[in-house]
This record gives sequence, C-alpha cells and structure tokens, in this order.
Amino acid sequence: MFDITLATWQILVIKVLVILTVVPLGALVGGYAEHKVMAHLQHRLGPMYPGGWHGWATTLADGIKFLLKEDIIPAAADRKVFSFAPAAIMVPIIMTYLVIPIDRNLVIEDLDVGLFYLLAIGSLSTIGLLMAGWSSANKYALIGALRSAAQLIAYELPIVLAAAVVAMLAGSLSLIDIVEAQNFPFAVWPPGIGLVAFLLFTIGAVAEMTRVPFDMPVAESEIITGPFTEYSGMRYIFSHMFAEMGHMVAFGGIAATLFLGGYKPIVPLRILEFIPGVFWFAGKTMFMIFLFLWIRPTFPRVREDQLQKFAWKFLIPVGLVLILATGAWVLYV
Amino acid sequence: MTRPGAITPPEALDRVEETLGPWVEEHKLNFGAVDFICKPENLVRVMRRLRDSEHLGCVFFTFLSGVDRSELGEGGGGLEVLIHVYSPEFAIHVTVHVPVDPAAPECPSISGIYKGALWHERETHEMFGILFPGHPHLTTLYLPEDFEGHPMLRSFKLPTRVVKAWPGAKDPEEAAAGGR
Amino acid sequence: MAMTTEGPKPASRGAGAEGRLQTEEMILNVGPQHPATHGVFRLLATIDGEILINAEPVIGYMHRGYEKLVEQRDYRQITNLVSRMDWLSGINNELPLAMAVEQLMEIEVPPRAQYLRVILCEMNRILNHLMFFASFGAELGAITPTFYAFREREDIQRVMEATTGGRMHFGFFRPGGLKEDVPRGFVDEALKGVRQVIERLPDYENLLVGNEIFKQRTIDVGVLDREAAYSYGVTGPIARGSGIDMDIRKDEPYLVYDKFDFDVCSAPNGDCFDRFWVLVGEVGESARIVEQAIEDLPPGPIMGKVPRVVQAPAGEVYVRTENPLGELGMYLVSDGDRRPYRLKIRTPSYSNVSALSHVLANTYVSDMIAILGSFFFVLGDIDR
Amino acid sequence: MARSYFSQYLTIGLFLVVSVGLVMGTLQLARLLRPNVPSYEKYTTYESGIDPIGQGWAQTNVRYYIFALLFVVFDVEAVFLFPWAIVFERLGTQALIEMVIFIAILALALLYAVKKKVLDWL
Repeated sequence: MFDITLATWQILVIKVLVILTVVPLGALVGGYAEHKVMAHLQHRLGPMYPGGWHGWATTLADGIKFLLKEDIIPAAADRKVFSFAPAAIMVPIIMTYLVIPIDRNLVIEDLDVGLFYLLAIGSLSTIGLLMAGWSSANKYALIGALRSAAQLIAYELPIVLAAAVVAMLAGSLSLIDIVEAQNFPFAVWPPGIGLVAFLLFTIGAVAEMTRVPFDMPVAESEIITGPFTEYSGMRYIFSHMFAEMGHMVAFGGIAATLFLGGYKPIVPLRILEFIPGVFWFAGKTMFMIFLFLWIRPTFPRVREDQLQKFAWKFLIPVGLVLILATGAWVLYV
Repeated sequence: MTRPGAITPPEALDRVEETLGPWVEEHKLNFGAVDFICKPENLVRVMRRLRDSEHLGCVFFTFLSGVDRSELGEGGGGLEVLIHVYSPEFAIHVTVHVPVDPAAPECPSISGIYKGALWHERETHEMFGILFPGHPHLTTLYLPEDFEGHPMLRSFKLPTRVVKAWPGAKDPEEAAAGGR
Repeated sequence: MAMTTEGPKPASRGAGAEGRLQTEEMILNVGPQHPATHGVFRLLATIDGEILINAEPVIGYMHRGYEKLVEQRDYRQITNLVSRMDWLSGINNELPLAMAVEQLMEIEVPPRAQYLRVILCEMNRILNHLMFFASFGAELGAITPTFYAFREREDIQRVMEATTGGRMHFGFFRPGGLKEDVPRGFVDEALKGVRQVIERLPDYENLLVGNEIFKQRTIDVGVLDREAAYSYGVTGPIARGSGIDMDIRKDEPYLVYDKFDFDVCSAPNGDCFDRFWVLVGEVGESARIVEQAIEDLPPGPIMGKVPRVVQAPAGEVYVRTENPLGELGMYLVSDGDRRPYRLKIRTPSYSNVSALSHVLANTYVSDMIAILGSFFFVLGDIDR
Repeated sequence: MARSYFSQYLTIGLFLVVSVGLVMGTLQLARLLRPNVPSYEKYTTYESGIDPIGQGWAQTNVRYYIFALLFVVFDVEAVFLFPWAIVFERLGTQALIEMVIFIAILALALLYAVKKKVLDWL
C-alpha cells in the first residue's frame, strides 16, 4: 500500500534527525541568548565563566546540572499523571517543528494543511499544563494551571485569526506556499493588514509562551512557578524551561514563515538569492526571538483579569474586523 | 514645632487638663509630651475623648506597650500599660500610663478606638501577661502558643545571662583593669 | 486617576451564570517561604478562585526579643543591636537611641556630628528606598528596575562602607556624636553618588511610573484610606501615600533638618501607585538634603562631652525619628544605670503591616502581591 | 494523491514516536545519572514552607470556565474559517458577505458575554 522506497526513508530519517538536533540546539542557544540579551539590556554582563568565552556553555552546564538533579514526586501527587505531564507539554512543541520550512527543500513534511496542523498541535500543550497543575495536589500549582489554561485558550484565538489572515492572503494552508506567496513579507505588505496581523500574532505568541508581560501562570512572585511548583530535575526542565525555549524558537520560526517571508530574502532582489535560505530563515527567526527577549525586561506583568479582558475585548474583535478587511482587500484591490 | 496649627506643649497640657481633667491624674510635661496617669476603668472614655475632642484630635496611634516598674527603685511602682498617641492637627504628644494590678493584670482594650492597638495589645498580652478584655482576638503574636511565662516581666530572667555572665569587658574601667 | 478614598470595594460577584456551583474557599499560606514576602512573613489567605476574601498576617518567625536583650546590655552594645532591626536602614535605627540617651544626659552634639548624621541618614534612606523601588518592580514582574536600582545603590553603599566599615550594620552613631570622623575624599565621593542618583532617577522612574501596565496594576489597587492610616498608626511613605503629610523631619525637626530646603512628598489616593510615587519622590528629596548638607558641612569635633561611662540619669523620654519606612520611636525608661531599664521600640513596619489585613480584603490574588510590595516593610523591623 | 496523503501521516507518526522517544529517553538518561536519596520532607507538598491546610484538590471557584465556553464558540468558527479562507477568492463577493454574517453572529455572542459582565470578576 505504501510505496516508499528506501531512499525516501533515508531522506525522511535524515530530515527528522536534522530537525531533532535543531530543536535542542535552538533551545540551548535561545537560553543563552536570553541570559545575555537580558543582561546587556540591563547594563550587566550576565554569565561570563562557563565554557570560557563569554560563558557560552552556560545553558549546556545548566542542562547537565538538571540532568543530575534528583527527581522528586510529592507523596500527595497523582504519580502517573504527574510524571507524564512534562512529556505532554514537550511533545506537541517538538511536533510543531515538523512543518516549518527551514529552506525550500528542508522541511520534514510539507502538509497541505500545514498551518492548520500548527495551530492544532500548538494548543495541545494546554492539556499538559492542566495535567501538571492538577496532579501536583498543590494549591499554587492548581491556581497556576487554571490560569494557564484560561490564558492559553484566550490567546489561541488572536493567533488563529492572524493565521487565517495569512491563509486568506496566500490562498493556501501549506507553509511552503505561504512563503512562496510573499514577494514582500506579509508583515510589510499588504499595507496595514499584514502589520496588524503580525502584531496580533506576536502578542498572542508572547502570551502562549507565558512570558512577561503575560506570565501570570508562572508568576514567581505570586504562585511560585504555577503548575511546575512541585517539579524538579529533568521534568522541570521539560515542562518549563525547555518548553519555554522550544516554544520561543518554534514561534520565532512560525512568525518568520508566516509574516517575514521565511527562507526568502527580505526584499525580492536577485543578488540576495546567493545567500542560502537557511540563513534568511535563521536570521528572521533570531530577530523574532530577540523581539520576544526584548519584551521581557521591558514590561511588568498584567493581572489575570486584565489579561483576559485584553484578549476578549480588544485582540479578538480586532482580529475579526481584520479578517473582513482582508477579505475585502483580496477581492477588490 | 513647625507643623502648621501646632501648639506649644504648655498649651497642650492646658487643653488636656481642660478636656480630661476629672479622669486623669498627675498630668505633667515630659520632654514636650503631655504625660498623665489614667485608671483602667477610665481608659476607654479617656482615649475616646482624646481621639474625638476637637481641641485635641489625637487620631494618630503611636504605640501601646507595657512597663514593669517593680525594680525601678524608689517611686517605681508596679506594672503599667503605656500608650502614646499623637495629634497631627495640633502636634500634641500624649503619653498615657495605665497602672494595672500586678496580681491580676487587666486593662480594657482600646482596639475599638485605635485599630492599631490590635497587634500592640496582643504583643503586650504575651510579653507582660496583661489581659485586654474587649480585644476580639487576644492570641499570641510573636511567641509560640505553648510558650510559658511572660518574657518582658522583670522576674523573667534571661537564662543565658544566669548561666554565664557576659564574657567581655562591660565598661572602660574593666578593660583597663585587664578584662578582655 | 480616580479620587476614591473609600476602602476596598465589597465583592459584587459579576457573573450571573455562577453562584449555583458548589465551591469551597481555600486557605492558602503565602509565606513564610515565599518569594514575595521579603523574608519569613506569613499571610494566611482565604481565597476563592482568583479572589482573595481576606488575609491575616502572621509574624514572629524571626522575633529576637530586642526589648528584652537591651535590658542586659549597656548603651554602647545596644547601638550595634538596634542597627540590626531594620537591616536596610541600619544607621537610621541607631539615631533615636543615641538621641534618647543624649536628651536624658543633656549632651550637646557638635554641629559637624549633626551634619554628618543627617548626611549618613539620608544616604541610608536613599539605599532603603532604592531597594524597595527594585523589589516592587520585581514583584510586578518588571526585572530591569532591580538591576538599575542596585547599580545606583552600590555607589552610595561604597561611600557608606568607606565611612563606617559596614555595608548593612554600621554601628557608627554613639551617644554624643559619631564613632569617628569621615575619611578623606568622603565629600567628593558622596556628592558624586547622590548627584548620579538625581541625574538618573527620572529615567528609572519612567521605567515604572510611565508604564501603562504598571499603572493598570497599581492605580486604585489596595486603597488605604486616611482614617485607617491614622488609626493603625501607619507612617512613612505609606501614610504619605494616603494623603497624610506627616514627616517628623519637617514637623519636629531633630538634628539640623530645619536648615535644609526639602519637600514632603505626599499623594492623595492611598493606592499602590501613590505609595510608590511617594517613595520615588523621597529619593530625590533625600539626595537634595545630602547635597545641601555636604555643602554646608562645618569643621570641628565629632564627639560631644561624654563621660567615660555612659549612664543615663533616671527619667523617661520618647524620641521619634523619621526612619525610611516611617516613625521609629524609642521610649527609654532609665533608672540611672549603664543599661536601660526599659526600652520600648516602636518600629514603623510593625504598625504599617498591621494595617495590611484591612487593605487586603476582597482583592485579587495578583493584587495581593502588588499591595505587599507597596507596603514597604522589613521583617526584622516588624519582629524586632 | 492518496499515497502521499498517507505517507504524510506516516511522517507525523514517525515524528511523534521520535519526539516522545527524545523526551522519555532523556528522562531515562537522567534516571541513570541522578541520585535518589529519599527523605520524608522532600515528598511533602510545598506551601511556603509549612504544612498545607486542607488539600490541594479543593473545589475552587473556576471563573475561567466561561472563557472555555467562549473559546469553543470561536474555535468552531476557526474550523469554518480556514476552508473558506482558501477558496473565497474564487467564490467572490457572495462568500465574503456570508462570512460577514457568520462573524457578526459570533461577535454578537461576544458582545452578549461582555454585557453580561462575565469578564469582570470583582
């Protein structure tokens, strides 16, 4: 039934391996960038010693340290759910990398419904967070889990609406097609619509990552680390740190693909095409990651009800109007 | 006294005497503060007057504590509750001494008049063993619930000092005489 | 900014759809080991979902019994003891003790010592306020102000360290004057430090005060009304944030505070934003005082005529000073011994924090953190 | 077409297996490396350093369930939105008007929720 030659398998395996090295590597680099970018924005040096040059091995050392930490599951916790939750959070995040085109040919699988797949898979981590919070049998974790669930679903919608705008502009859900449809990045063209959609997406992404100013679910000064309060060692890394970094790299890549023209040069000039698409993609992703990192030291955090009101009363109506505007623009301009 | 509307301490003493005359004793000035003794049974009335009288307006609650004067030498006295209030309008400082019976120390609670007294009375209760009838929640504030004794009474000796005297020299003479 | 002065609003549960659902109130311990409580402070919170129904502060986790300890020690030793009460403003804690003894013994403190006391106290106030500037931001999730404030603190802290030998606990004020004169270069370094604060403060202020999210989180949150503030004996920046213009430095000038030109910052609404605004404003005023005091710093001795053994004559005195967090008062009862007979220490944080449960009723759990952060307190100052 | 369609899902399946393996493998690696020194205190529930009052599985007031309901409304919308988004250019003005009506109905639902004050808690 499946006519798959050995060559296809080999290519597939190579692709999977490449992506699976990119994910942890991206998370490590993202973690290091977080340390350093934030430090320099705050007039300090950040980590300088691990590894020698500017503390490049900091995140690596962190990872090894967490690998060696004892794994503690509280006696009161629901053991099975508790230990499975980190995987439930982490796996969907890794799964999003499946469809992100790093270069014209370097994508594991260019699904017809790539965009839809992204949104569907992306919202699965909510379940993991609820599992983590509920199974901990800890009040802080419970509050945190409820907060995350409410926040993640509320900010899912601006992302969905922004993505729908992109789908309307490109006329396709395949991410490769979307990139190919952008002669100029969508974020700058068509006028206004793309930019608003980009902002909607970015705000939604920051909230989905539960980073400042939308980090209520894990606000350390209020509810310790929310759903992850009871976690330790490698499970903590997977459910919180690694998940956040993986999310950040994934959202950076998605934003680069949907709005910034993915692997294509920033302006459609023939001269620029000698630079491989991978570099364009990486550059745009890093720009997005820098944007996410920049937001964190800039803002205080909002309150839970303000966060919900912002989503329901502002972002979602804007998104709905934007869809109609896009429809009109595509049909009549 | 540079607060606008401030009055001088002698004036303040006159006003206190005028307003509270029959209920308080031995009013005098002590370093700019009006100082008087008030019996426990009059306390609530006096404090309410102090706060509500428009000539005094002592709305600001400074502190409430206790003093065990049993070892103060001649003219010392026994256990007393010490209250300090202040009038932001006229800059009047009032120190109220409430002598209580050392055998069964009891003093009416003023937490209904000054909410700040809620904690101060709890502290005084555990430290001096004084009861404050009328306090809504007179439990320990600092000490564990099963602590025995009232540490701030003079009869409560610090065990460390009983067991072992202060090791160093206490004053310059001792040091010169070869102490550490 | 709305001009509401009434207390916390009663809970009017908005949604019509709920109410029939059976829910339980949950008792949550915030503290003693919690990132937002600045130490071992415990808040027994009754919560209903995201709503905080009421909260009762529980203290005493680091009660050290100073009032008892001082009865066993002579005045010299007490100086170093009281320095440890409010560990953010050590030198301010030593001042009322020295002043109480001086008043009872009728010691005249030479002008140079008085000026230096003012300078050191105000520098300490800047250190304290910058610390709370930092922590308030951090509690609301803004991490950058923390690092900026600490950078500024360091310059002033270094001057204090060079002068007194300590970074937190100074032990520098003695009955009658100071331990020793300031080192060479003190004037230049101190001026440099405070001028830097004056110059950079507006930037830091804008980081938070100018931020829309910060305003949303603090304006009309945790309103402490004027009457309650008086009744609880709330002082310092918190009281001034509730529209009470009490500042002992102005009202009853001690040391040489009447010789300087400075304003009392106050704000009318009593919410978190106003408290913070007053706090930030006071940093600038303190810096102004230090500048003026350094310019007028007279030469001369730094110690008055004090007998070899400090023995306060029998008597009672209540001395109050404006600690960075409010009124620090010491009621000294002396029986003529080298040791105080009784020393009642009235600390600002103690009275301020007792008003917390009044403010915390019927708020959001998230607001609880903003309110805790805006009730600037130091645990050592509460528990003594 | 059908073949490639299934092979796409095969890839997803493979990727799922590999990523679960990655997570589980790391946890297993950690199991080999990490120490295990159990003691009673380590397994107690954290509640700011003292024994918890009551248990963590309290029936709290979940004000958020309203948001979940709202979310379902809009997520169903999204399901219809994406197929429409791809083809509406071919269908023209009529398709746009239909979507306008659809979105208007949803917006009414949101407006109703706002008017009922389900977004305000205090």
